[in-house]
Parts: sequence; C-alpha cells; structure tokens
Amino acid sequence: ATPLDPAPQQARAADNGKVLTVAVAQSVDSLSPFLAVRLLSTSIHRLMYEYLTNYDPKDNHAIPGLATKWESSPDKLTWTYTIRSNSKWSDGKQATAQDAAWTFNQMMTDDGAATANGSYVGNFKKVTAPSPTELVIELKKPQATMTSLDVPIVPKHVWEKVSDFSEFNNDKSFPVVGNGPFTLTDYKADSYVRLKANKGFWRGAPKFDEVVFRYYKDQDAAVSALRKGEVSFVAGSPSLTPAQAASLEGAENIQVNDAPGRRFYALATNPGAKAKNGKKFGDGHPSLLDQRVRNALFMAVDREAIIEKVFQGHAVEGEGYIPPRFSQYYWKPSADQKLAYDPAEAARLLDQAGYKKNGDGKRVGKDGKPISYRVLCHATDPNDKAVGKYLQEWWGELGIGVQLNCLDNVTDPWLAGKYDLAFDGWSVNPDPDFVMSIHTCGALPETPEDTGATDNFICDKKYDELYARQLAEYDPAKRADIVQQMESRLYDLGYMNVMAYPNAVEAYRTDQIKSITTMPAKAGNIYGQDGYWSWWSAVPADSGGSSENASSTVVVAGVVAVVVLLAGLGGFAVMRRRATAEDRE
Amino acid sequence: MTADATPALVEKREPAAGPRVRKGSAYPRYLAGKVAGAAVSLLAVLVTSFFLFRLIPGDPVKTMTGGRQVSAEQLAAYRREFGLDLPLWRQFTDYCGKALTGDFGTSYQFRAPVVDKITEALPNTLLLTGTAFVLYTALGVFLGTRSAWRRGTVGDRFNTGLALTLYSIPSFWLGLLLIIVLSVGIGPLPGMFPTGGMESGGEEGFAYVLDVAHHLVLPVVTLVAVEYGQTLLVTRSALLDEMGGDYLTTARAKGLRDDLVRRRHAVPNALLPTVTLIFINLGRTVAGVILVETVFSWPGLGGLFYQALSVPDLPLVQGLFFVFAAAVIVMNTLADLVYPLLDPRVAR
Amino acid sequence: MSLLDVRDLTVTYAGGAAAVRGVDLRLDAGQKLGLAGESGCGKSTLALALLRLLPTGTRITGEVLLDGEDVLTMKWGRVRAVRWAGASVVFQGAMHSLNAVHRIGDQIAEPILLHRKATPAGAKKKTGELLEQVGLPAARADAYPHELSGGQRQRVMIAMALACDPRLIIADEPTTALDVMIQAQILRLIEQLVADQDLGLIMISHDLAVLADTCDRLAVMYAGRVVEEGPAVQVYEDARHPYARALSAAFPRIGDPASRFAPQGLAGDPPDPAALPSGCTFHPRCPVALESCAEEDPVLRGAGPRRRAACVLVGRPADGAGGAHEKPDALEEARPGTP
Amino acid sequence: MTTTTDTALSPRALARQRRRASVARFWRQYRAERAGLYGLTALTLCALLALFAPLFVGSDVSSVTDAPGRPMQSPSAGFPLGTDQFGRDLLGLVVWGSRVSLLVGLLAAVLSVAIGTLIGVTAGHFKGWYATVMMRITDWFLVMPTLVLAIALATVMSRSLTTTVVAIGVTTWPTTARLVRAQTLAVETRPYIERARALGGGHWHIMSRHVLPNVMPLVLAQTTLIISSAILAEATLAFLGLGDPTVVSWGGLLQDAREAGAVSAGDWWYLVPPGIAIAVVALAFTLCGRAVESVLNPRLGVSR
Amino acid sequence: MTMSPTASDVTTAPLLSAQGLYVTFPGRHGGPRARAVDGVDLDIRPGEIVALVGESGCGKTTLARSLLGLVEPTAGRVTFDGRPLEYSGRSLKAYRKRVQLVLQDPSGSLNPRHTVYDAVAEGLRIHGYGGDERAAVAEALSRAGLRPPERFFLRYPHELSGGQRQRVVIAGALVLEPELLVADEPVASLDASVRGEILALLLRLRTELGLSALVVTHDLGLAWNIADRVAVMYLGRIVETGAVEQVLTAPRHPYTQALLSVLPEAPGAPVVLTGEPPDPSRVPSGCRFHARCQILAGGEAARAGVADACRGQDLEVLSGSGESQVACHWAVSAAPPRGAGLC
Ligand SMILES: Nc1ncnc2c1ncn2[C@@H]1O[C@H](COP(=O)(O)OP(=O)(O)OP(=O)(O)O)[C@@H](O)[C@H]1O
Ligand SMILES: Nc1ncnc2c1ncn2[C@@H]1O[C@H](COP(=O)(O)OP(=O)(O)OP(=O)(O)O)[C@@H](O)[C@H]1O
Ligand SMILES: [Mg+2]
Ligand SMILES: [Mg+2]
Repeated sequence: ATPLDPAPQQARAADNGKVLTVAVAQSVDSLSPFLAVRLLSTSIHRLMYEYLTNYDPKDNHAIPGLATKWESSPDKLTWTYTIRSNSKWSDGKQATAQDAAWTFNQMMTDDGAATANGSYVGNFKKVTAPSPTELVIELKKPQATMTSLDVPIVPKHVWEKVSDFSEFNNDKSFPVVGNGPFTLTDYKADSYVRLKANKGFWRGAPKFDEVVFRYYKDQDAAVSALRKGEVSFVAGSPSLTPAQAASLEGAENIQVNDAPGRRFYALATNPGAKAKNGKKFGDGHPSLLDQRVRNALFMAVDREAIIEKVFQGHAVEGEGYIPPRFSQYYWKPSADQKLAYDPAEAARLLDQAGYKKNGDGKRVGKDGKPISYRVLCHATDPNDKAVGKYLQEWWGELGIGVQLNCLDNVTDPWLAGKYDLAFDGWSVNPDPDFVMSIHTCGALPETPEDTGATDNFICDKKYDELYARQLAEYDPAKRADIVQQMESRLYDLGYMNVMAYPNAVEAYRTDQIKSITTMPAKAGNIYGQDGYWSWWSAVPADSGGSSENASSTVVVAGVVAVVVLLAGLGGFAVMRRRATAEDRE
Repeated sequence: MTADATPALVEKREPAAGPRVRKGSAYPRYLAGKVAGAAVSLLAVLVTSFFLFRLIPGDPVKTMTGGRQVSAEQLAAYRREFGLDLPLWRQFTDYCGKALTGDFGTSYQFRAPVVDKITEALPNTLLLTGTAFVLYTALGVFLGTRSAWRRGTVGDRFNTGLALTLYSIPSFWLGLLLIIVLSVGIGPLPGMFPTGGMESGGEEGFAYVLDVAHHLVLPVVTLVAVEYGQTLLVTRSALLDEMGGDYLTTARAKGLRDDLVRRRHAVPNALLPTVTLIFINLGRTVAGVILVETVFSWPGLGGLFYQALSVPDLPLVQGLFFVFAAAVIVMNTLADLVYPLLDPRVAR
Repeated sequence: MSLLDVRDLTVTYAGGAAAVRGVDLRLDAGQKLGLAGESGCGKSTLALALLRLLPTGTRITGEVLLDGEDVLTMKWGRVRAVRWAGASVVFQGAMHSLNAVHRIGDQIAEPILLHRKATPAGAKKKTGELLEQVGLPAARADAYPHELSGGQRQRVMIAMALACDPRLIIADEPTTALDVMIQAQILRLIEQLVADQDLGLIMISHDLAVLADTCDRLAVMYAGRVVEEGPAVQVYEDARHPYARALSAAFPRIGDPASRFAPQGLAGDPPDPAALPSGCTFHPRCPVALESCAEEDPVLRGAGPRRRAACVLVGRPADGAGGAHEKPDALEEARPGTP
Repeated sequence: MTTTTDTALSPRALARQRRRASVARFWRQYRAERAGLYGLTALTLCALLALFAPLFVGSDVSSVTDAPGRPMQSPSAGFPLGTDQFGRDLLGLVVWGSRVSLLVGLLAAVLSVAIGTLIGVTAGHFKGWYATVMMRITDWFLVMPTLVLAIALATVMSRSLTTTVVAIGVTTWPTTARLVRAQTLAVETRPYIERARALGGGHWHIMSRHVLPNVMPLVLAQTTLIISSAILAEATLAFLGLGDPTVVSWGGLLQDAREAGAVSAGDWWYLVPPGIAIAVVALAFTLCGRAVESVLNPRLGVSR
Repeated sequence: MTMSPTASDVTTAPLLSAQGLYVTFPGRHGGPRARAVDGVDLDIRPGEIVALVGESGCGKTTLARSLLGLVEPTAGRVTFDGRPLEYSGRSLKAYRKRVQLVLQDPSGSLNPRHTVYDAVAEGLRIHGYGGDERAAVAEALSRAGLRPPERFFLRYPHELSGGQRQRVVIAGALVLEPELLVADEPVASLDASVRGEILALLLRLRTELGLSALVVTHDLGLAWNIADRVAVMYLGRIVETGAVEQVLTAPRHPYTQALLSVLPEAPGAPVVLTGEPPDPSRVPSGCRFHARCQILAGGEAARAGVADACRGQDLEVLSGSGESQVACHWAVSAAPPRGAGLC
C-alpha cells in the first residue's frame, strides 16, 4: 500500500465475472472421487458433486444434500433415502437415485473404486434404486455413519465409460460433469484448479462466478500473494504461522480468521503394540507401560508454555480428547484429576516408579541403561520440531533423554510400533465416533501384518465397554455423557496426552470477499469445512467493477521488457565505445 | 610411396593416409561409441534408481494407505497390484523390462502413470531451466570474455567479484529475498512480480504468454544469478589460458586488429573447452532446479520429486530420478557429440 | 638505404628483465642474417620487437627502420599495415603458432584478404600457389594443423609468411623442434625461396653450425646484446669473442680428431636478464676475463673487415689493427681443458 | 633462494627445513593475492568465532525453555539481530550455528576429497581393469544429479549431522576423483616418474613420494573449494528439512525462519543474517581456494 | 688421439646384451601394431660407451627403456652380467641398482617438489641404503661436478640451470654406484655451450669409475664426441654398427650416408631424404629403408644388381658384437668399404 503500488488486484475478472482465488499448499492427488484422499481434493469434490447429506454449518447436524430425507428400518439395517428431483448434472441430465446406487455399487464391487471411500461401503449388503427418487441401502450390521456418508455421487452415464477406476483421474476432459455448486472447468497439476459457478444449483447459485485454487508450494509465497491481492484467501498448511498471522493482522483489507480448530495436538505413547490375535510387536520402551511414568512425563510438559511460545496464542491448552469447539462432547479433567504442570511431582512419580537418577543425573531403566525415548515427529510439521525441542529440555531436566526422530513419513515406524512416543493429532468430525473408535481394542490390526484402524494401539477394557455403550445410545445427551467418560478414561490412562487444540488460522482479503460463512457459523473455520459452505456462500466485495489485472500484468511486463532492452542497448553502446577507444594492443 | 620415387627436395605427392582417420569414416563410429556409452549409463541409472529407493525405510503399501484400516488381504492385494509381492529380483526385471518400453509404473499417490506425471511437469521445468540456461550462458560467456580480455582492470575485478559472490549465495535464499523485494515489495518498491506459480490461469493467447513470462522473471533471475558465475569464471580462465597462445602472436603479426584477433582467434578457441561445461551445466540445472521450483512454487519436476520422496512414491521417485540423471547423461553425450564437430583436433 | 636498420634497440619487459640491450643490426635486401645465442639471450624478443609484437607494458627504445620508416613510432594502423605485408614471421613452434581450429588454407588466406584486399576466390588461388611453392599439394589447404606432420606445419608457416610478398622474413628457430632430416628439408626450402624472391631474411637459431651454413652474416647474442657480428663462415670458424668462440666449439666437426673424446663446453649458467652481472655480462663465465671486465662493459668494436665484436681483448682502440692477431692465441690458451 | 649451508644437518632436519622454506614461499606468494587475503581474513574471523563461541554466547543459546526474549522480536539493543520464534537471541544462534555449518562443511569436504583423492590417484596410477572399473564408478556418480542424490540419501538415512556429512561427501567426490586422476595421469607421464621407476621404486613409492605430493596442491585447492560448496549443500539440505532439526546450523535457521513464516511476515532479521553468513563463508572459502590454486597452479605441476 | 682410453677389446664378455629384442605397441584405433623395436641385438661391454643414433621415432628410446626393463619386450631377451633379466618386481629392483637411466629432459626428470638432496637420495632410500646417506649424496653431487655439494642440498630444481639439473640427475644415478648408465638423449634439451660440460662429465666418469654407457642420441656430433662405438638405428632395427671413426667417417649404409650428408659441415651435396620419419606400424618389406633409399632411387642398386633384393628380401639382424657391420644389400654385395678417411 504505497503510492506506487498498483491498487491491490481486485477479484479477478474472467468472462466478466468475479473470481475467488484460494491459495493452497497441497497438490491434488486425484480428481477422481474414488481415489482422492487429500483434503484439497475432497474439498473440491464437495464443490463438484452432491453428497447424500450435508452438515449444517451452525451445529453440524445432518441436513439434506442430494437426499432430501432419509429413514432407517427399526433394526437400523435398511436405510431409505429420498433423492431430490431438482438437481441436474451440468450436462443437463437429471441426477437420480440410479446414479447414487451405481456409485455405491461400483465401490462395493470394484477394488479400484473403493480406494478412497471403501470403508463406508464395507458393511453394505446391497444398494438399489427402486425409483429415480428412492435409494435403498441394506447393511450387514448397523452403521453410525449412515447420515454422514461422505461419498460424492457421480453421474452414472459419464462414469460408466471408465474402465479402470484405479487409474482414472478425471482430469482429462473439461468441464467435468457434476451437480455441486461449482463445475470443474480446468485443472493444471501443481498450478491451479478452476471451477465455475453452477448457476442452476438447487440450493442457489454461488455468488462468485469462479473459484480458483492456486497452488503455492511455499506458504510464504501464498501469504505474499494474499498481501498483494493475487489471491483472496490463504489457509496455510495446516494453518498460518503465528508470525504470519501477526503480520497479516495489521495489514489493510485483510481479515485474519483465527478460529477454534477441530484438531487436537497430542503426545501419543506406545502402549506396547499388539494385534488382535495377541501377537506383540514393535519395540516401545517398557517403562512406558507404567502409568506413573506416562503421567510423570505429561506433568513435565508445560502446556501453557507450548500455547504461548509455539502456538503464540493461536491454540487452546489441551485437556480432554475432543476440542472445545464440539461443546457437546467437550470434557475437561477436574482439578484433582488434572495432570497439571509440576516437574517436581513428575520427578517424584518417576522415583516412585523405580526410575531413579544415576550419578550422571540420568534416570535408569529396569535394564540398567539410561532412559532415552524416541519421539516420532513429522519433519514437515514445524510444531512437532518446536515442541520436540521443549520436550528435550523439560524431560532432560527430569533426567530422561529424548531422541527426536523427525521423518517425512512417520507411517511406517508408527504402524510397526517402533517408537516410544509420537506427536499425534486428528481432525475431529462433528460425530466423534471415529476418533473415539480408533482407541478401541477392536481397532487393533488382526495380525501384525494387517493395518488396523487403531491410532496408537491402545486397548483398554473399560474404555471399550464405554465405547460399546455410546454406540447403542440414541439419546444425544446421554451419549455425550458416555463420550465424556471415555475421554476421562483416556486422560487417566495417559497413552494419549492432548497438549493443545490448535486454532485454524486463515486470512482473506476483505476487499475481495465481503462475507463468508465459517463453520461453525460462530467462530469457525473456512477452509476444509465438512461441506461447501464457505465457497458457496462467499460474497464478493463490490469493488470498482472488474479489475484491469490482466492489463496491468501486460503493463508491468512491458515496462520490464523496455527497461531490460534499454539497459542492454545502453550497456552495448558503452561497450562499443570503449572497445573502439581501446583498440590498441 | 613407390620405390622409384626420386628423392626430391619437396614432396609433391600427398602422403599416404596416415594413422589419423578422416572425419567421414570415424565420426559415425565415435558417435555410436558415445551413444552406446550413454545407453550403458542410462541402464546403470535405471538400476541405481531401483535399488537406491528400496533403501528408504518404510513399507510403501502401508504408507500409501496412510494408516487407514486395511486388512492383510487388502494390503496383499495392493502389493499384488504394484507388484511388490514378487521377489526383489522379479520386481527388478519387471521394472527394467517396463522401463525400457518407457513405462515407469503408476504413481502410488497420484494414481496416474508416472510417465504422464513427468510429461506434465517436464515442459515447465524445461521452460524455466531453458530460459535461465540461455541467459546465464550468454551472460557468463560475454562477461567472461570481457573480463579475460581486460584482465586486471577494475571492470574485471568487479565482474569476477560479483560472479563469485553470487555464486556463493544459496539460491533458495536469493529467491526468498527476491520475493520479498520484488514480489511483495518493500519500501517504495511495488511488488512487481507474482510470488509464485507459472501462470495466473485463465489467460489465452498472447496474454497467456506474457503472463507466463511475467511469472518466469524471478525464478529465472535467481537461477541466472547463481549460475552465470561459473560460466563466467570458466570462460575467463579458458580465454586467459589461450591468451598466452603463440597463434595469437601470429594473428597479431599478420596485422589483424585487436578485436579481430579476439573475435576470430582467441574467443572461439577458448570457448571450445567451455562447450562441454555449458552442456553439462544444462543437465545439472535441470536436476538442481528443485530449490528454485520449491521457492517459487513452479509446477515442475523438482516439486514433484520432493512430493514423491516424502511418501515414498517409489515409481514416481524412480522415474524422476531417472529423468534427472538422464538429463545429465544426455547433455554430457550431446557435449561429447558436438565437441568434435566444433574442434577439429578431437578424435574423429 | 638498407632494408632493415635496427639502432640501439632496448627492450625491457614489464617485470624489469632487460631482454635486449642496445642492439644495432643492419640487413640489406636479398641478404641473410643469422642470429645465434643460447636460450633466453633475447633472440625472440628482438624478433618480436621488430614488429612491435611484445606484450603491453614492455618498454622499447631505439629505432627499427624498416625501409627507412621507424616501426616503433608508427601509428598502430600503419604498424598493422606493415605487419606481414612488409615483414612476416615464421615462428618456432608451428603447432602453437597455427590456430588449431582453423583450416590452414584459411589461415594463409587471412593476411591476403586483410592486406591485399583480395577476393576470397583470389585468396584461395594464391593460397594454393603458396602451398605448392613450399611443396604441399594445394588440396591440403583444407587440412587442419593437427592433420599435418611437424615439418609440413612448418612449411605452412613458411607459406603463410610468403603470403603478402613481404620484403623481410624473420624466421625464429624455424627448425628447432624438427628431426635432422626434416630440418635439412626446411632449411633448403627457406634458402631456395629467399634466393628466388630476393627477400631479406633474419634467421634465428641457437645452432651456430646451421646458421653458418645458411646465412651470409652472423650475429651472436649474449644476454640481450650482440657480442659478435660478421660474415657467417668467419664468425663460425674464427670467432673473436670468447663466447662466440665457445659456442662454435660446442659443435664438433665430425672427422676432426681434435674433438674426439673432447667435448667442448662453457662452464657456468646463462645470466638472468633481471639480474645481469656488472661490467661485461659474460665475465663470470669468461675463460679469459680480465680484472677490468667486471667493471667495463665493452661495446661492439671493429674486429677485422666487416666484423665487429664486443670484447676488451678485441681491437683495443690503442692496439689498432694489431690486436686482431693476438687474440686467437690468447683464446686458445684459455680454452677449457678436456678431461 | 635457499642457500643455507649448515653442514651438520640430518636428512630429517633437511626435510623439515625444506618444508619450512616451501611453506614460507607459499605464504609469500599467497600474500600477493588480494582476494585470497580477504577470504583468509574472513575465514580466520569465522573460525575464531566458531571456536570461541562457547565463551561469549554460551551453549544455552539454543535452549528453548530458557529463551530470554519474546518470539520474533525485531532487532533491539538487547537482541542486536532480534529473536527467533522461540524468543532465542538470533545473534547468538548465528554465531553458534557457525560451529555446525563450518564443521559439516569441513568434514564433508574432507570426506569427499579423501575418497576422490584415493580413487583418483589409484585409478591414475594403476591402469587396466582397476582404473576402468573405478572410472566407470566415478562417471556413474558424476551423472547422478548431486542434489537429487544427496536428497535421496538424506531421506534414506536418519536425520543427523552424520547423514548430512555422508550425503554431501558421497555425492561430491567424483569431480575431485576426475581432477586428481587427470593430474595423476599428467604427473605419471613426467620423466621423473620414469626415473623413479628406473631407480627401482615400486607403486607405493611412486604414489606416495611423487604423485601424491604433486596432486596435493590441487587437492588442497579442491578441498577449499569443496568446503564452500559443502557449506552451501548443508544449508540446502537443512533448508529442505533434511538436516538434523535439533542442532542449530545456518541452513537450519533459514528453514526455521521459513517455517515460522518469517518471509511473508517481513521478519528480515531472521532471514538475512544466516544467509549472509552462508554466503560470506562460502565466498571466503572460494576466494581462498582460488588463491591457493593460482599460487600453486597445479595445472603446471610446478610450484613457483 | 684416435683410440679411446679404455677401448674395450672385442673379446670381453658383454655387460649388457640384448638378443633378438622386439617391442611392439598396440596400434592406434585398432590399426596394426607399432613395431617400435624390431629385432635388435646389441652388446655393451664393461667400460664401453656406445652411441645409438637415428632419426626421431626410430625406436631408440623404446630400446633403451626395454634394456632397463621399463617395457617388457614382446620377444627376445636382455642379459645382464650373463643372467637374463627377470621381470618380477624384486629382481627388477635389484637390477636397477646396477643399471641406471638418465633421461633427455633434466627439468622433467626432477620432481619439482623434491630438493636436490631428495632427488639424489631417492635411489638410496628405495634400495634401503645402510650407510651414511648424507655423505653418499654429497659425494655423488661433487662427483657430478656440483661443488660444494652442501650448497645444492636444499635447492629446488627450478633454482638450478639446465646443466646443473642434468648433473643432479646424473648424481642421482651415480649414488647407487651403477655399472652401466643408459643415457637417453642426455643433452638434447641443453644449450650448446652447456652440453659439452655434461658430455665431459660422462667421459670423466667412465675413466674414474669404469662406467659403461649407452648414449642414445640423434646428434651424430655427440657420438663423435664421446662414443667408442656407434649403432645407427632405422625403423626399429640397427642398420649399421661399428667403431665411431669407421661408421662416421666412412659410412656404408645409404641411410648413414644421408644422415651425415645433411650436417651443415658436411662436404658435398646433401642427400635430403623425402618425407617424414616412417611409420613403425607399417614397416616395408624387403630392406626397410628401400622406399627412401637414395641409392636404390638413383639406380646404383640396380647397377649393382641388388635392386630386387632391396625391395623383396629381408636382411639379417646384425649381431650385437663390436665389429663393423652393415645391413644393406648394396653395401654388402657391391661396394667395398670406402676409404677410412673422411671422404
Ligand atoms: N613476456 C615476458 N615477460 C618477462 N620476461 C620475458 C618475457 N618473455 C621473455 N622474457 C625473458 O626475456 C629473456 C629473453 O627471452 P627470449 O624469448 O627473447 O629468448 P630467446 O633467445 O628467444 O630464447 P630461446 O632460444 O629459448 O627461444 C628471457 O630471459 C626470458 O625469460
Ligand atoms: N607407449 C607407446 N605406445 C605406443 N607406441 C609407442 C609407445 N612408445 C613409443 N611408441 C612408438 O614407437 C616408435 C618408437 O618410439 P621411440 O620413442 O622409441 O623413438 P625415438 O627413437 O626415441 O624417437 P625420438 O628421437 O623422437 O625420441 C614411435 O613411432 C612411437 O610412436
Ligand atoms: Mg626464442
Ligand atoms: Mg626418444
């Protein structure tokens, strides 16, 4: 914002329309709804296709999507969805129950089609479409996710022609036929994804004419782009850094959205990995099997310092398992249950557990060797590394060594149980079932060779009982209560120590986006919602009409070219003159 | 020579063909040799890329499924799908066999043929490196020549000093600074260039070309800045080596003007040894562009490689590694092939 | 007016090395002058100075009158015109003196195009003729230097030197790197061409015997100075300066029993041009040095008909003509003994 | 000129004297290279700084829990270069980082040059299949894109300084090997090698007494030059997040800066000093290397 | 003075002897092999100085190198002191203590990084000399004429003049007290005035130490200066051999005649042979010189009736012994040796 600065580029004009540009740091893995798993791709699929149901932006409850209503048989094994008749594919054909049935059937019969969302249909017995507006799904056993089947419904008449679902990426011919609020019109790998508003969208046409997701490998570049107005919105990956947020907060025409996150950030402990068949594997440190040790370790972690120093306020201190955003399920330990920061008490606990300091001030394990824990961290996550540094120092004080194992890809040692502690974090869905389920014994892998749904191999009888109870409980309030009991149990076990709930820190230009729906509507996030609310609802700022961005590019390029040319010519002339002057030996 | 040749003061006859082989006959063989050598190198690279990346710890299939619940059967199915269930040597022969037909398999994370992913990104990388290459070579050769010819002058010292300094600067850092200064803009300086990417998207025709050019400026400037120094220094020292040459004294003795001596004799001779370097540089720049592509979000091979490594997306990593090494090999070979055409002294 | 008249030529390199120190030489058209002396005595420097080919920073004083015109004071444009058209050079190492990446025909044609303003076709024709003249088929014009043998390359250099019909050819060690037989070929060729075209020739070599055989007059240089000058055969067979004498003695005459098992040499090191001895530069090695030699630097003085030598023992001004008789004996005694 | 006429010198003393004389001569000539002197001065300062860093910054500069400042403070009297995202003093960190950067650069270069020299000398000396095999391997390494290979290696191994050193060392030796081999071949054609063989010298004698001393200047110059590129490579690897995250190095600081979003936040004090430090040290080594090269002029094989 | 002080008589057993020596090198670009030494017999008796002369590329150096075991002959053998040379490392080392090589280029023969002392002591160190190394080095240096030796100990080669360098090389050879010195063009790179000193040194060593020497050269004057016997080599083979006085004053082989005729001093018209030195990878059949032979071309051979033999009939390898021999159909058949004087 200096005199010379060409006025921040306005919402970009293309085909005389308003364009909303979103800077993203992730690249698209696939545009096929059957293959895509990355957040960016699935968010785009939300825009391209309707799902049976959607989530209410206010409180996350299931609301109609492609299905206008749904009911289940009393035994919860047969679900009947009524498909809306006012949704058309972008090629003009009507979207029907057949399309939905075909989509599910493909996923049930074709391994390739099951790649991304196969888990939803693993329990399906039969899916039929008795009429264009009626979809019937029969289950093998009850399934909690029947109103949150996050599966894009694709047009049968288009996808029928696909021969190999495992290799079809849906990115060759544009526009891509869909029925969501936007239609995909263009895509260039690692460059951009362009979507055009679906004027005939049943819920109402989006206000922007286009949404473009632009890829910035470098988050700083994305933030700079936002500053310049090249993009309208920056999400960051997973969120803007405190420094970026701080610097953007003061900037003109920029709104920083510091929303309570849906993630928790925890320190997971290896409880001794084992499979359902009882086989133990992995090599977690035996001392960690002692609850006192786990608790002591957590008590030596100053969560406040982490919030203050690492997240610089853009997070909330971690307590229970589920972030406070989901107020219904949120639980926090009572004062006496709470493992407050208390290094002295931690040391005492360790002494008590028999891990005493040796002459060098190192605590010694039962095997007589000084204890040093391998902490698995994500090399790509600065927070892991930062917190790791703190852990090193805090636990070092306790006499415990920390070896930070920062890897690009932690999956393998993780699944093999070859770690002692690990940085862990999940995005919590409106329905907590999934994040709760990953700590049940049932989630353990069948054998060490399988991959289970388990997070870090926790298997606790009491927790499992509670889990079973909440599954069967249909009264929301009672169910919430049980969930909170589970959280309490998890807290006490000390295998999963939540340190913080990081905020989602995003920013957008107010001179390009007048308003935008967050989710939850009150203090929520914009990017990566469980629906298409943000982009669908975004209202363009009424700036002085379409900008002359394209022409300003040309002007700048022209100026640069002229300057370069002049400099070159000038240099050449000078050189020629000197050359002739020095034409001696 | 026949026996009854009269011993004459001077021979009038062309001496019988000596051990030197004439151009016409030997070059094809030389060419064939070089090409065969390159092919062997490519094979070696193929082998390396296969084994090197098997060393990355981690079960690609488990990684691929990203910790989602997968049964042993499903894992086995995946292994089968990607041929990971076969013994290593079978995987290897399959891989080689397919690679020879240009099939590098399917990317684990993108679910697309590796070749497609590469051909998608390759032109972008080539555009970036090609432009930078032309510029830094021209700049390096031009300034190097001037420096050598005016050796010891202020201009020479400035030139070499600047080249050495830029050469010592980490390219990514320079890129970041350029973004801050020229892209974001500081002080009275407006942000003149896009912060990243290759295009704004949506432009057509000439506007598109301009748009890409606009995006190209900063990454190219970065590459040119860090790369031209080497060309400059090599050109300079090659020319300095040549400048002692007696043939230059001959040229001067013939009454040639100084600039003709330089243009016609010194520079062409000095540039010959640089040709190899120039080609090899191009090959290396293609591989070394990773950093610049990362900093400027350029949708090229570098970024792809980085993504592929972190999975590890074995087929993609292998394919990219092969492409990078092949770039160097191909350029080396081209240098080998071009050199004798330029320099009559080299074995033909 | 003689073709070339060098007067008191002094060359000092940028580093302070006085490579040529006050040389006077004269050469008439059609005459052949040999310039001998051991390595580093300044022969090449002298040759390069004649055409102002020395590197920048070299100080040159004196006069080089080429057909009466002083090369050293000419404008650069004129110097370039004189180069090759007036006087051309055959350098010692043909491999390095030819540009390895140009065809020899082009290299020969280059000065023709430059000085004679000939058409390319004309230059090509002339090139062919020149090559034939030095005994190479005209077709070899397409060859690159490395495709020729050492002797052939040296012939190309000679052809090139003849390209613009110069009045003077300076041949700087044209045969040094060559085999005896080839050396003989080249020498014959040069002699013949010089005789045919009535050129002035300055031939530089360290091989006194060769020069004596080829040239009319002979100048022997030592430490940047001509120490003896005179008719070639006389200087070779009966040198007046002790250095020239030692040099000629170093070339044994086959069949001469005196040199059987009696190699002649000169003890000591050649002087360093950057730190020359005081007085007569030869005195540290001189077998007949007098006390005064360490202080007095003798100038060239008459030593018989058309002969000059720079030694106090030669034609002492006081001695007059009689001096010429004494010296041989004095030198004879002073000859280094044979082991 | 050395004209000492001490008559009672043992050969060992002679050797020592000779070595001293040649070092003195080297230094005399080096002093004449202005750029080399600048480089050397800069290096000496850096080395001193790195060596004595514990004295004036203390090893707790890198401690996060005792960080004295608030995160991302801009430069002030208390923190001349501001603070990083933990509130640590950046000046101290840059000084402290010099230790790792220099150490890694040095070790990597030494490793690289050692491999290169060993292979170069032996491949140049022993002809035949050994040389062929060695040169094939070298060529093969030579076409491997260095950065890509280093990245791959760093990914394959765990993140630690050793990894960085090995990744740089293992990928950069082929140039040295080629140079050394070429030089060895050149030296081997020298008549003094023939003379040594005619005197009865064996392979070991020739390699250790003749070849090695003659390639040493080249190796010395090459080491200096490689250190400079190794420092850059270390920074690059750290910047790409492949370094050891727990140690403070310049490249690591740059990566921290970037991860903390310093670039777009405009926190130049976090970004500029480590970059300048890298550039200065790399430049200093390059200047020294070039000066050494020009003094020893290994291409001529004669030290004058 | 016509006879050398130690002119060896023909009957003493040779110290070094080459018998039927062949050395070939692989041809370039798969061409035919270069027959650098193509059948040579040569004896060197104790105390004798033999000069090996010939034009460039005729195989002189290769012969000298094979005599030292530096190249292994393709065929034939080298005998030293009655015992055939073995090519194992150990016996070669022992052999090289007794036979020494001095190369053409003294500057190149000295490692620029070694002082004079090191260069001279190198041989002693290689052979594990037990005595006082310093004294031995000093003695060798002063014997080679570098006096006082201590002044030179710490000098580097570049601080010496060419003649001094060659003396250092010779001292390095002498320090091992060899019996035979093979000198490959020992003065070719030296200034005319300096070379006499080195040659005088060689002669003095022969008188003082009884050293035998093979001096390789292309300079006939040098042979005249110091050798007892001369062997003229052409294209890998010795074509004429005999006492210096005889061969150089009354050459019998047309090649020797041509060589002598082109010397600047030589009386009569020079016989300038055409062309470049012939190619050892394509040795002509018959007499290997016939293609360039002025006698054959001039028709003299035809007159003597040997022209066909010259073109088609191979010549015997000359024996290594000292007597005067020539490998030429024409010289052997037709022409009786010309007068012994200088013609
Ligand atoms: N460019 C130069 N700068 C400084 N000194 C030089 C230069 N060129 C030659 N010299 C010195 O000048 C002296 C004379 O050199 P010059 O080349 O004229 O000798 P020369 O008689 O031709 O010797 P040679 O027979 O070896 O060719 C030598 O001592 C040499 O070291
Ligand atoms: N190592 C080698 N490999 C291949 N050919 C060789 C080798 N050494 C010598 N030759 C060839 O053998 C022939 C004889 O070479 P040699 O060096 O013995 O000749 P020379 O008589 O010493 O010549 P000069 O007088 O030039 O030193 C030459 O044609 C040469 O090209
Ligand atoms: Mg000269
Ligand atoms: Mg030889």
